[in-house]
Amino acid sequence: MVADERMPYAPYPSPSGTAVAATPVPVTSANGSGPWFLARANLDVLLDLLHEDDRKIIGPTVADGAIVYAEIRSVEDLPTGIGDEQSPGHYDLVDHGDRRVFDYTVGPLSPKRWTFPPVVPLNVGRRDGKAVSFEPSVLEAPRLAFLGVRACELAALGIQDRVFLGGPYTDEDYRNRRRSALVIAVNCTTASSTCFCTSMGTGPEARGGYDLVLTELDEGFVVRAGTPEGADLVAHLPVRGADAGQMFRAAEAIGKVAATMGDPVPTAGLHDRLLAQFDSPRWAKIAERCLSCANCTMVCPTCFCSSVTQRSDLDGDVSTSERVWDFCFTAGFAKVAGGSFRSRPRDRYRQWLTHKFATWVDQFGTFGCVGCGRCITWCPVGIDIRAELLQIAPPLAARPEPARPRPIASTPGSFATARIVSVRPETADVMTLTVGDVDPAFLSGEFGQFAMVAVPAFPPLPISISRFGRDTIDLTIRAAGPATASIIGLGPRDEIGLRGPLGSSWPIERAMGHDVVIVTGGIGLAPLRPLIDGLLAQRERFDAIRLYYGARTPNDQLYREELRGWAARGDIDVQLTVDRAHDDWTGPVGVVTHLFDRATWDGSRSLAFVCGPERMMEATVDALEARGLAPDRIFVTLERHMECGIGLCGHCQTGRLFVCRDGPVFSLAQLGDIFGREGI
Amino acid sequence: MSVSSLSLPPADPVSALSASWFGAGLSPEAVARLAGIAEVRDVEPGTELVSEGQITEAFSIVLAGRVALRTLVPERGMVTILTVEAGDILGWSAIVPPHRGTSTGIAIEPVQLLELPGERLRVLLRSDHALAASVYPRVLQAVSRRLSATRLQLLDLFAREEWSRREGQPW
Amino acid sequence: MATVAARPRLRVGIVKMASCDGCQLTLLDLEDELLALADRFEIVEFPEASSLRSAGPYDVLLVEGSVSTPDQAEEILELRRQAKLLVTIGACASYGGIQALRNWSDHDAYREAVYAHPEYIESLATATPIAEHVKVDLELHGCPISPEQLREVLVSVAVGRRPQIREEAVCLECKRKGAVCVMVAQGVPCLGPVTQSGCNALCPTFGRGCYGCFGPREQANATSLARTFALGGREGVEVSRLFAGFTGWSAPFRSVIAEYGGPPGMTPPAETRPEGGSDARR
Amino acid sequence: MHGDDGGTLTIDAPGVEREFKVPYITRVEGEGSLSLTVRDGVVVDARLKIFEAPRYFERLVVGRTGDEVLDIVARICGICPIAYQMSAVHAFEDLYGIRIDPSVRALRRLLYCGEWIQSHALHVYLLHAPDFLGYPSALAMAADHREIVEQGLAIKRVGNQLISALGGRPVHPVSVRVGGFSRAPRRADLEDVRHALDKAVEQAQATVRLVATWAPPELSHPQPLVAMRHPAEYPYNEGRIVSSDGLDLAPGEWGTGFEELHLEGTNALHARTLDGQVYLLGPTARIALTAQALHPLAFEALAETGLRDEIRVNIHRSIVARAVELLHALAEARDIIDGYRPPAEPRVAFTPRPGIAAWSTEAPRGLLHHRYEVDERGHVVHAQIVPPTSQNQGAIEADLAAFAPSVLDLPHAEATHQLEMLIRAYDPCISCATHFLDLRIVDAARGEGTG
Repeated sequence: MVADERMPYAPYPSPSGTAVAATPVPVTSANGSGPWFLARANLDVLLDLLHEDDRKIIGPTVADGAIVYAEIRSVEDLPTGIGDEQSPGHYDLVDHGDRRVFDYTVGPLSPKRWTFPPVVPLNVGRRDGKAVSFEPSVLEAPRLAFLGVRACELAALGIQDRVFLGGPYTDEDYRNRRRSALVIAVNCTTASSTCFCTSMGTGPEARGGYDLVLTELDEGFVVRAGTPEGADLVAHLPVRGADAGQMFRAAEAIGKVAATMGDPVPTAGLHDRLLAQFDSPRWAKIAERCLSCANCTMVCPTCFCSSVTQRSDLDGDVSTSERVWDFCFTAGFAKVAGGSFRSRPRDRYRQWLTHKFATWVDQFGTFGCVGCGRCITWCPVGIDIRAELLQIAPPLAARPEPARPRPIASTPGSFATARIVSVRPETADVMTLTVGDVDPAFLSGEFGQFAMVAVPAFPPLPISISRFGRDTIDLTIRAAGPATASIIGLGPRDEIGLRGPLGSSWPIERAMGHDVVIVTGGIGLAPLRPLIDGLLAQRERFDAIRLYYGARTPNDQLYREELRGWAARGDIDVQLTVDRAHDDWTGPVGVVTHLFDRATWDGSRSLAFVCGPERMMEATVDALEARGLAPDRIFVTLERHMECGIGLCGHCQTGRLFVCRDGPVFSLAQLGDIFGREGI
Repeated sequence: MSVSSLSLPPADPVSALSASWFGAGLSPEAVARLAGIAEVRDVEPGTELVSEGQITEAFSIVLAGRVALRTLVPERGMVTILTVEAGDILGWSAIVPPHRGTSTGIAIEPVQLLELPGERLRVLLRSDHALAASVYPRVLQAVSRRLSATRLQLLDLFAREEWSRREGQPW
Repeated sequence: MATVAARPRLRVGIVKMASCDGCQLTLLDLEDELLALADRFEIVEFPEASSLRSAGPYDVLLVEGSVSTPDQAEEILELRRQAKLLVTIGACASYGGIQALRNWSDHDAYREAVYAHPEYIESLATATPIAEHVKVDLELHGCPISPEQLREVLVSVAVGRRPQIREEAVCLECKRKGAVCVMVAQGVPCLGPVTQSGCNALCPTFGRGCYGCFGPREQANATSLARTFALGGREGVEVSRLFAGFTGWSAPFRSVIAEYGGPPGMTPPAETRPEGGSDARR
Repeated sequence: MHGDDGGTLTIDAPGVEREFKVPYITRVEGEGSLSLTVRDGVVVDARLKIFEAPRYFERLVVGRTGDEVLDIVARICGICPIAYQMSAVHAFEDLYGIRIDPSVRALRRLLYCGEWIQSHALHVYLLHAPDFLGYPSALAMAADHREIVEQGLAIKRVGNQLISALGGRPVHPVSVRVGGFSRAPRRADLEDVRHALDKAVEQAQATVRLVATWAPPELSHPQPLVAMRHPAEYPYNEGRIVSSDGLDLAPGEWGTGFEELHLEGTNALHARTLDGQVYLLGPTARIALTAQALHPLAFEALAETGLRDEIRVNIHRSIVARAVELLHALAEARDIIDGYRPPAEPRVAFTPRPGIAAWSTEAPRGLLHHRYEVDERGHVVHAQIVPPTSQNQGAIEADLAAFAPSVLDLPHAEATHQLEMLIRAYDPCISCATHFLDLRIVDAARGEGTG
């Protein structure tokens, strides 16, 4: 892991789309990439070049009492002679009275604002009678040139590259914005009390990810190129080769800065140390101070979470969707029908800190923190993560294997329309929709996967696929709220938007040659029905198959005819129970585990597939483990707030897992101590 | 709909007892003493075996069939709150004061029971502490299992999430 | 969904208790959509704008103002009976409003301070939020409310979905706009971190600290923020005055105000601080 | 007029009483009641009763700083919050001896224009117009006169745009601070509203012509008038308090010319001149006392109506006065924006000093006076706020007394409507005085009529 944590943040791909020299350019080397010297008086030539290249320059300027990134029209806009003093919860400008323009550290804004804007239009959904359509928004990526980007910010861009471009799913908008932006970095020759890039291995010296990098001296700048584009710029600049003295002073300045920071956050083993601290009393202590205002996440140059919001006309016929910054500190963020999975601020802070320094590593192979210190300076109550991390750092603990997702092309805005063929009522509030004209990807979908289902003006919903037909799929939906009700209200020939199939599936292959135990409750039978179809389709390849199904009352059982049909086959043991019934029900009454309390089958030969309310699954898992089923042979589905369905919006994070991308089907071994824990 | 079949169990009390979940693991002496006062009984569907509020005459182990534990809810009639199947015990109130049934147990299938008369069983347990010490934990185990199951039922996990009530927003 | 267009026009009522009328005015401030809304909804009670009156029933009743007189305490009970959906609009109806500051003081002293003949004055000792009297289906925050959020509620009712009203802190809007934090960069006390969004970070982007007119957000940790103000060199009433504004009677702010010595200019603490309205008549 | 010979009408049966009732006067901001007694066609008593929940603002501001007062007093009225902020901010700046930047002074006028625009547009089009065109509301009126309502909303929108550009939001804006503004707009911030103003000015000119054609009920009842007057400009923030009877006071000296009385059965404090006279405030008074200071476009439009004299004596014509002021505010706003240069510093520093902070400004509905006793820390010790509506109540009562006789033998509903209409013509801002009007006419001379 350690090697992994220290992995250099080679951007992916390089800002200008071409490969970056794998080995960072050491200050003392002299090759095609410099170093050159650019006189201070000629800095405006660089800006002119960029403007001639039809680029908007995003660089440092003074506004509202801070040095922020904004459009730079000329060198006059730069913070000449202005520096900053930062400490937990405080930021002040200081006048150095000299000519330097980069003699400050980092302000509240970072390039994230332009590579991952706070608000991005996604699509326009329209309904015309029965027909619906979703028109993805076309986004222009402006031609930008970032000026004054620091090493930690380059690292942050590298991390967001991994998040948005490095995974099985990619964010095209981000890709375009990155591609169209030139990056002119600046090596830090000063550091704030809140900086700790040295600990995170990201600075103070830029190590790749830039087109051009400057180191500021009194008389001007030592310049290096990191890409052909950068070298091409230099070719048009009035530069000469930097002399030894200039190179030395540049290297010396950077070295001094590194020394002032020290190593406030020892990262060796940090990942494991943190994961072992889910239950630390310290979380509650922090929560006494934490305002859960999300400022830390918003100033963080890597935090990438978002939500989708709709705005519709008075009749809901036309609605526009936008992706907006949203973060794990807000209540709505982890909400599902039933409430928030992280109702307590302590849970939210734990989610954030453990994600930054532990689960992020499992997801993306690097820390989520680059040591820029923004979250410390801009925390209204001055919580210092460096101090908190030291407080919460006991010995190592074992770490379970992370899950690996399967790639499917899909972006949050893109819904394919499908047409409802038939609707079948299952219970008073559950309907099964058979949907045709679906994207072929669905027909080859796997048992247990789900689809994001959308109708205009309502937030898209994750709905598990309850049957794969020849050219249709079934969606079994319970009216749990207005959005589901609106879908259930649809009829034959009505259209809906579909995205997917998404998520992991029941590992039916692993069950071959084993006994199969299926334990489910309520609507939890829906995602299991394809599995049962699959088992019965090739019955001879499995040993005993047992289905235990609990419902609230006899009338709340799904697929009643099919249950009867399965039972009649005789080659699958179908046991049903209900929580309450009247005299006319002669079957068992009690919780689903009651059905096998005293059964005689041997758990060690079985694989179990469990789906139902979380508390029911917990009780079931206990009963199954008591019967000798190993954690890697018990599979459960988790319900979480899924917004994008592909692990890009962050809502459904559970520990190191994205439920939508890595799940919803997990083995108990995968979940480890996450399963059944409050507030994850 | 259930395919659990009614296989005829051995008719003699000793083997019936030791074959059951309740009897398994009991010392031979214990089995012998309990079996001594036990008798196998077959009842028709509809037979009321335990009555809510009434003195429970016998402590039984269900050998086959299903017994519904019901309770009367005004305006809802008899509601089944739990069923007892083969292996489980019935009428534990016979050995727990005040010896009154906590619900009404009605056979909803042909049921075979191993019945131990409450009065004689209580005398036996009072006189033989070793026996009591091995019987009561099993009774408690069965009762606690029902308790935790009942708690889960109480949570009404499959009930439709009434978001409107939860969020105070009726739309 | 496909049936939305076919829905009957919903009967909407707008009424007021003790308030400034600014929140109902916000409805009229939806200039561009006002007539479209009037086509979509049947506004059956809106005395500020129409001579047509209706005592109900209402599909949606928007209630402005806080309960401050014995009559209002009774009126609101009947209004609740008449309303399918009761939505409070604004800080007065949702938190008691600025007039709820009197809840901290001796009522008679207040009356005498303003009126030559306090005996003429009919009012309760307290000004209290609607929810302290009847069940409220949704509370719109703000002094005044946000036109966008009002629109969202009406659209939601029309379309039949849950209104999307974010429970986040003002800070999220502030940072999305790219504003510099006035508290960190200028040392200006700001209630943004504990206040619900909806104003689009109005005050911070106008160079001021948020004064909490949208009320506490969920899980508002006012205690910690107040402690930070105190550490910044303020003491006692200099801290409490920051919270003793238009939503000062909300639970999280109220407890901070109490902790720091009550609101400024309070006449000796009302021996027993009144919690309810109808039970606290004078 | 009918009222004069009312006593001789043959349907009279002496000693029997006749009663009119209007449970609630609508299309005014707030609630209140009026009782009117007529004997032999002569109104012997007319009393506005006001008993809505008092909100104790004068007490709420005690212990508060000037800046806090600005936020609090705005909440007295959602329709004219800026008026309250203006009277208060000038009061404190006068006491603290603050000299504000000329650009800031211009912005203050611009902000006040915004409030006049939205408040006057609201009243002219949404509250008052339906009386002349015979509808229960503007929304109902829109069915037949959509273009009129849309024009009103469009003008109103410009006012809100102005306020938002300067103060962030139309209701309870946040930027006014003692010493200036918390933030001054850049010229670019005013571009949109500047473009909107051209059209709005034309619409307002049309508005004046339109409302001038609307025939009002007859009334000729001159009353004493009071307004601010400034040598160079139409009165908003500055000038002197003058009256038709020759009164001439500094804006802080209101108390030396007027007094407040607390009448039984009301939560409002009525105002009178020290010699006990009732007086009339608002557009009618301003037009009469300082029309020459109107923006040329507005002055011209007023002249074209030829109604200047009638406005003076018939309150029903206040809609014309209001339309003229609407035009004035729009035209002046346009001029101010064209000449606007952002101030070097939006706000000047100051140190509080103890003393009396008192000032008056012209709210859309008339003179608004604030008086604060301030201690050495700059905290308010005692406050007095005199809103225009409570000053106007005496005038409303006097007008009702003069007007009632002329409607007594109209059909009941029509008579009530016209009395209600007269009250509405004052645009009473009852949430300022927080009051409730319930119209009641007791006619001692008339039989128990069915009306």
